[in-house]
Amino acid sequence: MLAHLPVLQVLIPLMAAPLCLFLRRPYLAWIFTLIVSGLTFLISIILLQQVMTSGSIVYAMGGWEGPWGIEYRIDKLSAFLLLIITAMSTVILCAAHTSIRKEIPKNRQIYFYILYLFSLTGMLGIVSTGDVFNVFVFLEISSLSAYALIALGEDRRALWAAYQYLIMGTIGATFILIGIGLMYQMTGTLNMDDLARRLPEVAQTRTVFVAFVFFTVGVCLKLALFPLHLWLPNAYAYAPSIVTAFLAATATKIAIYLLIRFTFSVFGLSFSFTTLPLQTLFVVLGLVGIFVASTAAIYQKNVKHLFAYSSVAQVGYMIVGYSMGTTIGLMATLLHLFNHALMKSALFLALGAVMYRIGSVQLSGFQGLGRQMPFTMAAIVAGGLSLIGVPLTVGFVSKWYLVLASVENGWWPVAVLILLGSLLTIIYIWRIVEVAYFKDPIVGSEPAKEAPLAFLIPIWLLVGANFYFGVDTRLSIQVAQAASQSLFGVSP
Amino acid sequence: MLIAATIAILVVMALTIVRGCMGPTLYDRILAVNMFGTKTVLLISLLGFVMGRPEFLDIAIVYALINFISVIGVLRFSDSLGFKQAPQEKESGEKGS
Amino acid sequence: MMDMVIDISSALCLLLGSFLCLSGGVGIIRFPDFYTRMHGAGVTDTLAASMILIGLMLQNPDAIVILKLVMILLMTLFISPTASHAIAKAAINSGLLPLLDNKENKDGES
Amino acid sequence: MMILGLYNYWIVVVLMMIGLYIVIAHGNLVKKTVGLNIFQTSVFIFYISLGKVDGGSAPILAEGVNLYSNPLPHVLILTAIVVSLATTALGLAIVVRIKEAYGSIEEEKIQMEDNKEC
Amino acid sequence: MKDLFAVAMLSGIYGLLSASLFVTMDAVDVAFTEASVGAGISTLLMLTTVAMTGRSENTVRHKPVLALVVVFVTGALLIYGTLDMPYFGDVQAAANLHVAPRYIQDSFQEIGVDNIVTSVLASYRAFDTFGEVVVIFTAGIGVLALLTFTRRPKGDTEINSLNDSMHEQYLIVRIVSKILIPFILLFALYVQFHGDFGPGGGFQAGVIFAAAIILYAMLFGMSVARRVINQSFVQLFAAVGVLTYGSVGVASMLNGGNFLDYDVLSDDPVAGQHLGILLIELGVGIAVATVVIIIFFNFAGRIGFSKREGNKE
Repeated sequence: MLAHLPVLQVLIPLMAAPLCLFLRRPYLAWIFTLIVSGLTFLISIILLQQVMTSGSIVYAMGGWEGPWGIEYRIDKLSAFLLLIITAMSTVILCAAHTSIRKEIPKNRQIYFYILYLFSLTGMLGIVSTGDVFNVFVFLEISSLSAYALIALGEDRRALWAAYQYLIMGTIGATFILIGIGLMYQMTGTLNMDDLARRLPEVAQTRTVFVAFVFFTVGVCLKLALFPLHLWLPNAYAYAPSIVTAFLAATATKIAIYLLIRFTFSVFGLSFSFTTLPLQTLFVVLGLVGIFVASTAAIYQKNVKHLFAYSSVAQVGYMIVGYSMGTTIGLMATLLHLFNHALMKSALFLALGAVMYRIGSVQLSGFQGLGRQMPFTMAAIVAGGLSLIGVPLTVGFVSKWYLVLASVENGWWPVAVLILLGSLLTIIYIWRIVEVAYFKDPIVGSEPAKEAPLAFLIPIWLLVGANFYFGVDTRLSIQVAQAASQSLFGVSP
Repeated sequence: MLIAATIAILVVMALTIVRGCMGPTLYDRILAVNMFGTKTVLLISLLGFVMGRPEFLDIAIVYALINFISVIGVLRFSDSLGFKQAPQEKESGEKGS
Repeated sequence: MMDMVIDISSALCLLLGSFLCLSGGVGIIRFPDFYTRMHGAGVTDTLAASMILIGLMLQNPDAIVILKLVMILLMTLFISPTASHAIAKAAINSGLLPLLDNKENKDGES
Repeated sequence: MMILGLYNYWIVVVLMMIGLYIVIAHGNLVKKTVGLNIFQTSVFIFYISLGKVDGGSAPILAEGVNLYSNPLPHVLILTAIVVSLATTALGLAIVVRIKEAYGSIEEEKIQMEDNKEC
Repeated sequence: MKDLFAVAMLSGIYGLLSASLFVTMDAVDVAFTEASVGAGISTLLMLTTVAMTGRSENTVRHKPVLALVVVFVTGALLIYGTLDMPYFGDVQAAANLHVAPRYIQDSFQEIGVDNIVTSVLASYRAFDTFGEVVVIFTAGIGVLALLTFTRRPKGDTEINSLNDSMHEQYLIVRIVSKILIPFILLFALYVQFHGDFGPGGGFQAGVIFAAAIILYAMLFGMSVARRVINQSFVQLFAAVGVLTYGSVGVASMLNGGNFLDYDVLSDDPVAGQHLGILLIELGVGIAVATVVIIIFFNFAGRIGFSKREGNKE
């Protein structure tokens, strides 16, 4: 059975989702979903161990070897991503039942769990597969379920946000499809490994260049990179809290993964960074993204909006690290993937708890919450500190490496700008702290109670992880380093 | 001869599209769509012969069916927009069938 | 000899079908109002389709192909008039009236 | 002939761009969805033209036929058509809900309503 | 064009046209699917939506300049990219030389199915097809999640009367359809099991099957159709379809092969492949048919509802 782990990882949530329909009761479906997600988490731990000790695992679907069949290829990078996704999904699911019961009408809850599982499946599938068309299929699974999940939000603006996301996401996916088609046209294969071997022969053609451009633009649409980020804030702000936490922790990471996978493993480093002024373009876009989004975050009245803009800014950091084109830069990006997932899921879960208690996340409603919901607010502050990058938190580790990488490249201005970006983060975090702790509660309003344990446990688990991995950095750094080194080793 | 017939049908299809785009009333358009569908059925059957693999007539059958269904669909939903029929008529209709 | 007869008749059928098709196409463009257009389309459609399909049937000796063609033919014969009928009904119900020449006008002219 | 050998792709590109233009420029959500459909269908045509081989026949084995068109793009597009159907269905479902919630399916009106609430 | 009804219908024509193009380019399976999806189901869904949302469009275009710029840039880029492509129909194109020849040459020995598209779809790239089934199932669940009523709508009778409004004036249509529907269902089954030899297969069969049910529902009223086809039963059946596909894969895993490796399903690999393909096509057919029915019923069930909600605004 151990040999089948790569496919079981995807198959278990996939098969579990239709089974949920038979369960009929939301509570049972929740338990079931939680168990399934936990199982995938276990599998991903085992896979990571296997990959770290014995290298990539290749699994041929249907017994047909690539390039004729579809193969699953799990290397260090994908094992790392699998771990992040399944861990986040499991922790966030702990709070799901409590939150969902409040935010989604009863007869739709079952569907919520099914869609959640499909979304998880899609992401796991994208990460594990070694076939470019399979990427597209699973991308659509995860995005379709994401659209539906967002549209389940209570607010009617959720529908509009979901529709915008659907349009943008589909255009992005179709661009990726065009890119895949052009690549297939030039090489005759869809297998990533095979593509990497055959692309250099035709690397000089205009077709491959255009394929690369289309692919990158498509992924950037999904990634919400700065000028293409317009769908993200609304989608995150109006989705159900659990969905926001899950998507914020995972969705953009998947897009980053795709970008890394394609530029490094498929097109090859030298092609990606020489044919197009990609490096400069991405550094500039990333930095502009950091500043524009952080500034926008400062002016938001809705805290979910605020953190959504902050997500766009964090994507900027990851892109900057990625575009350095060095081992350490990539490592910083991978670390930031991991760390950002930790902090954003903690923050959005805490917001979910606030939503649960006071029914809105407008900043004005936060008055006095510091005393009424001490643990939840403390978690938000802790997450905020991590977002800023205060020492002893995970945020510090990744920013440290990011600065280190830019110094190593001799990009002093970039390093300075990254630090300046952190200052902006301080401002918007401070606004929340100010309202929550230093303003008196609105007179005459019901005092809110502390969030239920179902929220507090996962939130503090995540906050704890924020600090733990901020102090003991061995695990995350070791894996991220190994992954980035292997990517540079593989590429020609 | 097959080619000639194909060309003739293509010309007619073009004419139908013109009517479909011009069509002053909705019903002109429905008519055009319907006619276009039947012409496609013929076109596909002819193409099968032109290409020398006439066993693909299944597609033509599907076209004919789909065409019918979509015409019914158009009529059905344009009706529910219009609320044309008087409710009393319905009873007798149910019996009549 | 037999082959020749079949070939010629098939060609004739196809030609006739194409001609009817074309006339229907001209009809749908040139006729003045919806109902006449419908007449043009509906009447030629059925005959043209049957002519072309019969022409094709004559060309191919394969039993299953002929069977399929017969099925298509039957279906067109079923579906086309039904659809035309339904469209006409819907049109008349919606209050779209045929363009009738005014009696007085006609008298005046003639 | 040099240039004409690519005519097929160019037509497809034009179709794609018409679809894309409708998606971006039209405010009506149903039309946007139609545009998306056209865009995707054109990509399908593009894929299928990749697989066409001159003188080839449909990839179903038959006696006396040696040259077949490339079956792989067909398979991919079968999958992609299903994906586009799924997207269309979901998109239209959201449109229906938007109509119920906002009373309109024009982008401007929805934006206006949203701005009022903010 | 302001009338959205016409837009929806003409998009159906576009579907038919592209399907004809697919036929000329030898992609018969794709043409089959595109005809039933692009011209059939998508158009029907659009029509239902238009029936709910109103058919006139506000013609104000926003940001046409931006759109034009974007469109021109992408278009120019694509054309630029095509310049180095092999010519249309080139036998020597890389795409036709590398992976595909093996499918054409060996698939018959390995799988024993005439239709190469079927064997690639259901065996070599079976996992993609599994993904495809999941995508359509996800869409079905998404539509359900969005469109099921959260509360029992009041005034059920009004909705029913709207739904049953295909009145006696369409007597002829009803009778003809009554004759046709069993034939369509039979044809769907033929397509389902004929996929090995000719164009067709689970997906197409599922769509045709669903189209027959939709025709029935349109002509005889939604409530009658609801009585014939139980909603929650259909949902479970959709799940069964997906699970059938998956369990074929699991079965091959239990028999010692990789996921979806049909060789191990039987003593003889070719027989195993046949069995596997038959079963998964069945799964696809069930899942697709039920999901399309679910989607359509949920759309159509909303017609009366959203009209009243809209009027309230």
